[in-house]
Amino acid sequence: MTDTGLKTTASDSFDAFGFIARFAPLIFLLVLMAVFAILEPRFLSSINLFNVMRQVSITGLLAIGMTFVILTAGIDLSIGSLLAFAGLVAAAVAKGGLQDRFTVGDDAVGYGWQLAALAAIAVGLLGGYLQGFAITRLKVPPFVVTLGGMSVFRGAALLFAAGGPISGFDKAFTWWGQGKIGPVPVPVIIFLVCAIIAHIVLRHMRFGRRVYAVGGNPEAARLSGLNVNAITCAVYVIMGFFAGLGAFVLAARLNSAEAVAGTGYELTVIASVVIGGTSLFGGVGTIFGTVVGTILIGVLLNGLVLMNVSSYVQQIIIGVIIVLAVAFDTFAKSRRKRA
Amino acid sequence: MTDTGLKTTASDSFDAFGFIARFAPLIFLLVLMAVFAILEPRFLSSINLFNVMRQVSITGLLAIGMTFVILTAGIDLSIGSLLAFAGLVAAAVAKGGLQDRFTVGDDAVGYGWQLAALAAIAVGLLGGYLQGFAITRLKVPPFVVTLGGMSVFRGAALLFAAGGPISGFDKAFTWWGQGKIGPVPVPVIIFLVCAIIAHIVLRHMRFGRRVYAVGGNPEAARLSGLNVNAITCAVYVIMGFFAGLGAFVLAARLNSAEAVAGTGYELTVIASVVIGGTSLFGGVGTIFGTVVGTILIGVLLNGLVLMNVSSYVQQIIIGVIIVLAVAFDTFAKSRRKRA
Amino acid sequence: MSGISKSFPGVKALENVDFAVGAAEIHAFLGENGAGKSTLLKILSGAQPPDTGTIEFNGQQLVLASPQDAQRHGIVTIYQEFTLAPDMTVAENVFVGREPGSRFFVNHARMENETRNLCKRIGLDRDPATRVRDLSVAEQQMVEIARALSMKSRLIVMDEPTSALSRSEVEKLYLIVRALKAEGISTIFVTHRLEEVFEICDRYTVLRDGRHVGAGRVADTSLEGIIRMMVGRDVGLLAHRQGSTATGEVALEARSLSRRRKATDASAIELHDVSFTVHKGEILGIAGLVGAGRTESARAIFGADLIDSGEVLVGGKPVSIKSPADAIRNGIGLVPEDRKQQALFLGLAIRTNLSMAAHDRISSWGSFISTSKEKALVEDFRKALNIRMASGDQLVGNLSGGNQQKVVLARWLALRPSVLIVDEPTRGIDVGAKVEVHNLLIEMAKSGIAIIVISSELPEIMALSDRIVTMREGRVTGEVPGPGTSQEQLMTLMTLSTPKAA
Amino acid sequence: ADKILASVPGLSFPFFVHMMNAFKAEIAKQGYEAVESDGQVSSPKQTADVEAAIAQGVKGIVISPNEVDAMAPALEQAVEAGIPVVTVDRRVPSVEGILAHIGADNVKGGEAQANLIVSLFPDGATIVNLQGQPGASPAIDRNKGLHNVLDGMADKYKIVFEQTANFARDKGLSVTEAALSGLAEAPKVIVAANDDMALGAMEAVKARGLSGIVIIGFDALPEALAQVRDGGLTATIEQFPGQQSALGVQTLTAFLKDGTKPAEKVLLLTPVAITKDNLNTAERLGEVK
Ligand SMILES: Nc1ncnc2c1ncn2[C@@H]1O[C@H](COP(=O)(O)OP(=O)(O)OP(=O)(O)O)[C@@H](O)[C@H]1O
Ligand SMILES: Nc1ncnc2c1ncn2[C@@H]1O[C@H](COP(=O)(O)OP(=O)(O)OP(=O)(O)O)[C@@H](O)[C@H]1O
Ligand SMILES: [Mg+2]
Ligand SMILES: [Mg+2]
Repeated sequence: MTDTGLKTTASDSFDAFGFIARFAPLIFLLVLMAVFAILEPRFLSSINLFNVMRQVSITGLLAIGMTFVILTAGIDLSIGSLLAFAGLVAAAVAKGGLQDRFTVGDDAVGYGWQLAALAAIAVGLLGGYLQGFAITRLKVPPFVVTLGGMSVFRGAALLFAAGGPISGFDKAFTWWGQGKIGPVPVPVIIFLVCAIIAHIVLRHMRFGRRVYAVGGNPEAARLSGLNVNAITCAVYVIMGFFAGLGAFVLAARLNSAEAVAGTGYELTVIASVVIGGTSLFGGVGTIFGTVVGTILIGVLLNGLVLMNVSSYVQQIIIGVIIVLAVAFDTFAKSRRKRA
Repeated sequence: MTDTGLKTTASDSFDAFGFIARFAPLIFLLVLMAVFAILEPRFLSSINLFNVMRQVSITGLLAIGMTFVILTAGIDLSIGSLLAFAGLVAAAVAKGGLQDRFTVGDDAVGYGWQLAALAAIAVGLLGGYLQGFAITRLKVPPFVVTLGGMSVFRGAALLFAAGGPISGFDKAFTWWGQGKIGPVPVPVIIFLVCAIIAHIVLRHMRFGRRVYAVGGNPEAARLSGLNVNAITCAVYVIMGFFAGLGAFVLAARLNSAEAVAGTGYELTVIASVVIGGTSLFGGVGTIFGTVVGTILIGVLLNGLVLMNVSSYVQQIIIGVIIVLAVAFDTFAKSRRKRA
Repeated sequence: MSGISKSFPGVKALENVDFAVGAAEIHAFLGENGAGKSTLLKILSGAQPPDTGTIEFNGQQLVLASPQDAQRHGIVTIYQEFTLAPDMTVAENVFVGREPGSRFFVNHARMENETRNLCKRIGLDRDPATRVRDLSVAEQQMVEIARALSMKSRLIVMDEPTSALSRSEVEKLYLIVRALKAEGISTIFVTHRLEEVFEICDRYTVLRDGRHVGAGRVADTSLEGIIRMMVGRDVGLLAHRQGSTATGEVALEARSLSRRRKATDASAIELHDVSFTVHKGEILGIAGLVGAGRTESARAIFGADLIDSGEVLVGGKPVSIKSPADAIRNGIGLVPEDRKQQALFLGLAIRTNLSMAAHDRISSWGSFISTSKEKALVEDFRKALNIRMASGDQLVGNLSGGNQQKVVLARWLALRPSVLIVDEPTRGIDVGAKVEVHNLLIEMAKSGIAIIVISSELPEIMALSDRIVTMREGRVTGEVPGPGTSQEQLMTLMTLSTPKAA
Repeated sequence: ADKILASVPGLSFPFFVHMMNAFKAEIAKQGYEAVESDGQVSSPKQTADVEAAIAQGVKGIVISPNEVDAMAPALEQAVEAGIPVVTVDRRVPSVEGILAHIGADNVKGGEAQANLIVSLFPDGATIVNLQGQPGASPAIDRNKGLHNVLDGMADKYKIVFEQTANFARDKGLSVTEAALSGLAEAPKVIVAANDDMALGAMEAVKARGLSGIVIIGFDALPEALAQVRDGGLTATIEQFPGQQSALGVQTLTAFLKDGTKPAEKVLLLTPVAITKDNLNTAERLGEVK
């Protein structure tokens, strides 16, 4: 926990190193944004900034769940597949089955967005629970379980929809992905509200403190009377919840669900969380950092596209910047190491 | 001091649990093969078994390198991309440039397979070294560095060949992927020879000892006078070597190199290594296990295709079996744990 | 507790053990390394289930399925292995799982306040918001104690609470334990420093090879009697040197080692002009309270931590040491204070552990390890150090603490160093093994090696050393000859704040 | 029944799912048993499947190769083993003994997209080009076709923005969003290398409330056809995958049954741009409700 950083700052004079260490990802993000703003003034237009926020909102939701997982020193590679599966189920519910898969517009029959959202989240929770179960009961490392899950859920998604997409929802459904409240896109609001709740849970609630304890030293947590298995399992269920919610929002945004959705999300999301300062070894990290990390990746993708950089070169730049961002964070933290 | 516990291993009768624990992956593989053989007798035909071996030889080469990496508690996600990049460079060397990319057959001008192989390996070594450097000097976790590398090398591969494939090599080149010595395909021989050498290095050479030590307890290794950074870096260089060698063999086998080659290999390869009993936490594992794990995944893919299982269902089965294989290994080891 | 048995695969850790603790008593629980003490206490605290046997507490039969169960009944445990989360704060560690606050929410301010009060009580002078990672081993031990005290208890189980503490902290702990006793709370106290038994305990129980071998009132027994019960034969408490083997030849000299506190590394211990010399065949003791900078000095000489200024001379010649590998090349070895974290590869074989620093000696054709040479090496040391093990292929993690320590010592002896620094060489080691380690150090000195012993146990330092250097807060505060100096004299020097010439 | 291997590059793409279904239907109709192979967008995987099929003793192979050069050695092996091979959609010119090829060249498809743009905007247009997955052969070919035509008239037809959207709908959406905010003026045309990206782009255009932008997809998936009908998309490219597949199987089984060799070794269907006007020529219109 970075509470330490606070106290030192409080006393003494201003602790520059502590400050930089604490906000390293944010500083990195601001520098990056400044660079983009100079190279391409349109980058800072409000419409583009809202674009960025809307684009990151789905991976952002996943990253919130992933923060819980990584805080316990776990990892979840299955999220992209689970998202695809949950999205297809939600779409099928919204369309009232798999028959009228391509009806367009409001004339679609079905069960409404409420049931669709519930279905997506239910699939997510169930998928998360199954994986949590395998991790805690079969004692298989999370990397392996979720690697298996990645394959299983993708297969399930393809099987469920026979490989094809399902699209064309009613306005009430798509509002969740395409609508706005005032100038702010709905997915952005969902993302930020979830982030605030997750922040409160991790910072101020018993459950959150226990997540840190389990990640910090699982044996100690057990001997302190924590139910380590239950907490570990819960964390994957939470991840599943966000995969389901993300699936619903994505389907609403694209007005369609397909079996290949979310391919490769796991790495983007893990990168977001780690760039935000969460340690892959567990026990260290914040939701604030994750939000910053998510936006950083979004800014990177958007800025490079906006500048119409060749997509080959983009990949090289993105790879380098991910490493540099984490290196900067590590360096800043090592500077104040034992403070 | 109670010497209890000790005596049991040394003397006594046959230790069934110890045996099962030691050979759990092999036992799992044999059971799987027996099941396939019953369901589809053609599975055991020598031509099919050689097929399986040839098919796994390239991921097998990568898995050997990955074993070194994982033994130090590291991970390498970049191998697929690095393989693609190295393969294209080798292909360009073999063709004498990027002009005659699609000339077919022996009339191609170029520098011969020797230089091509060297080029592939040189690219692999360099890529591995750069990543090892970032891990040891910038102190960025291997997961992040190689995630960055994954993006960088893929971008480099695309940029190098402007996105397109390079194909059509001379017979001497393709022999390395398509040829046979007696009934045994050349890639299989390369794979097995490399496995034997790697086994000797890990088991009987100082360097191997040190790899285990670094993975087992890096702080103790440092205080025992080992150069932990050098060993860690070396491990990524070795991984790079195998990525380069694998790239060369793959290009020879497909008679072409493309920028999208190796996509997703990292997960298959890591799964092979882990199924073989190597611990993701470092310090525990063998090349023998890795070979078994690699073959297990190959058998799974081959057997399911042979039985004409729907590809969607295949993905589900593969995911489940990966988890079960590791669960079996974990269970077997927990049974004898400290005996 | 009666009729308790517990087996691990291949080990029978406890066999039909009976164990009883009265109300308001301080009970010493004794036995050699691996006798089964921790195992029994883990059963009592609900961390492990027994195979057979029953637990009765205040006349009530208990079935403990988890640590929570035990805590509910007022049984509170300080485990032997640290159970702290390094990246959480002191306050969070103290209250983990029992955070004050409402049903769902944690009240951070209250938690820190309560922690501050507890820390004051046990003499831990640290902000409750400090990360545990930044504490020394001793301070971490005190956090464990604070956590135990924060729980409502009727019985406190302390598994080797003093092994990482020096005298003054131990005294504070005594006060607390006595105060608890006055409130009617019993304590089970495990220690390998047997003098502590006579200082504080009322009754004792001794375990040997997982079997109950004796119990009674401390007042009715003697040190020799207890040792005989534990070991099954007579052993002295400490080895005594038969005269010095020191030569006049300087083996190693540390000159003005200094390390400044940096803004970026505020809690690191400072060193101020630390200088001392050690001669061939000599045993130099370094004494000091927790945080005196002894470990820091040793690590600096060994190249494990970098210093700002100062130099190290080996055999009179200045050498540049930037890493442990450099130190080894110059003939310096270090047995670190934390066996498990800093020295052992618990998942590897004894053979591999032992030869780790001496690959040159067991190689053939350059870089191949010769298994036969390695086995011979292990066999030599097994005999020389009397290491009790079944074979060199056994995992080192399965050895008892004392034998693990001998393997670490063997690792350094295999290198044939000219200077060996041993930091807390007998921490957590039982009496029998302790004497063996002492004799070993004496033998090494006899063979001409210069030895620096760092220990928080004054009797140990006094019994072994030719000369003793005392330190406090990163400064050398004095130097006295080993034989003939009293414990009081040493304590005075260790608590001096300004250096005084000896 | 005798077995025939039916192999496609990847069953996670609806286009190839349709192709596979057509293969299987026709194979069953001809009285054979289909062995299904999903290349999973990986040449080594598809190679392995072909090898497994040879070991298994299939009588014939009908395949759409993941990558034409990389699949050549495997098909060579099949030919050497005396197994007739018919390629569909993507041709492998380097293997001599292939019985027949039936396809609608992706390069031609790209050209069809470009020609449509030229005919819709004779006076020139600004174009946003969404490319497929970098390095994948259909992405390369379709892009090449587009440029073949447009590069010759670069003064009139300006590609103002060109980025990959990885064949994925969410990428199509986000890249188009970025393009629209990055460009000073909305483009006249958005052309995408598959329908998924086009549909994503369509959502982005809708969200910006822009109208009159011509969006052209590729593949003629039912979903895209529905959008062409309803005006969301302007056009998509029909390559008649079902027809190709059925023809491929027929050619193969005719040979298997009595040794009939196809009249032409290479049969190319011309890709057609489907707009509202010729919607009824689309193969999968029946699947659209
Ligand atoms: N989890 C375990 N699995 C297998 N064996 C174990 C386990 N825990 C303890 N043992 C074995 O049980 C025996 C008793 O160990 P225990 O830790 O109780 O000893 P101890 O008396 O506390 O020793 P020490 O003084 O060194 O702390 C030892 O032989 C030990 O190796
Ligand atoms: N750079 C460092 N990295 C990790 N741990 C350190 C470092 N410096 C000191 N320590 C740890 O901090 C503690 C205090 O070290 P120091 O050398 O001051 O104490 P000491 O005099 O040896 O006292 P004691 O060993 O009794 O704690 C030791 O446990 C040491 O291991
Ligand atoms: Mg113990
Ligand atoms: Mg110390």
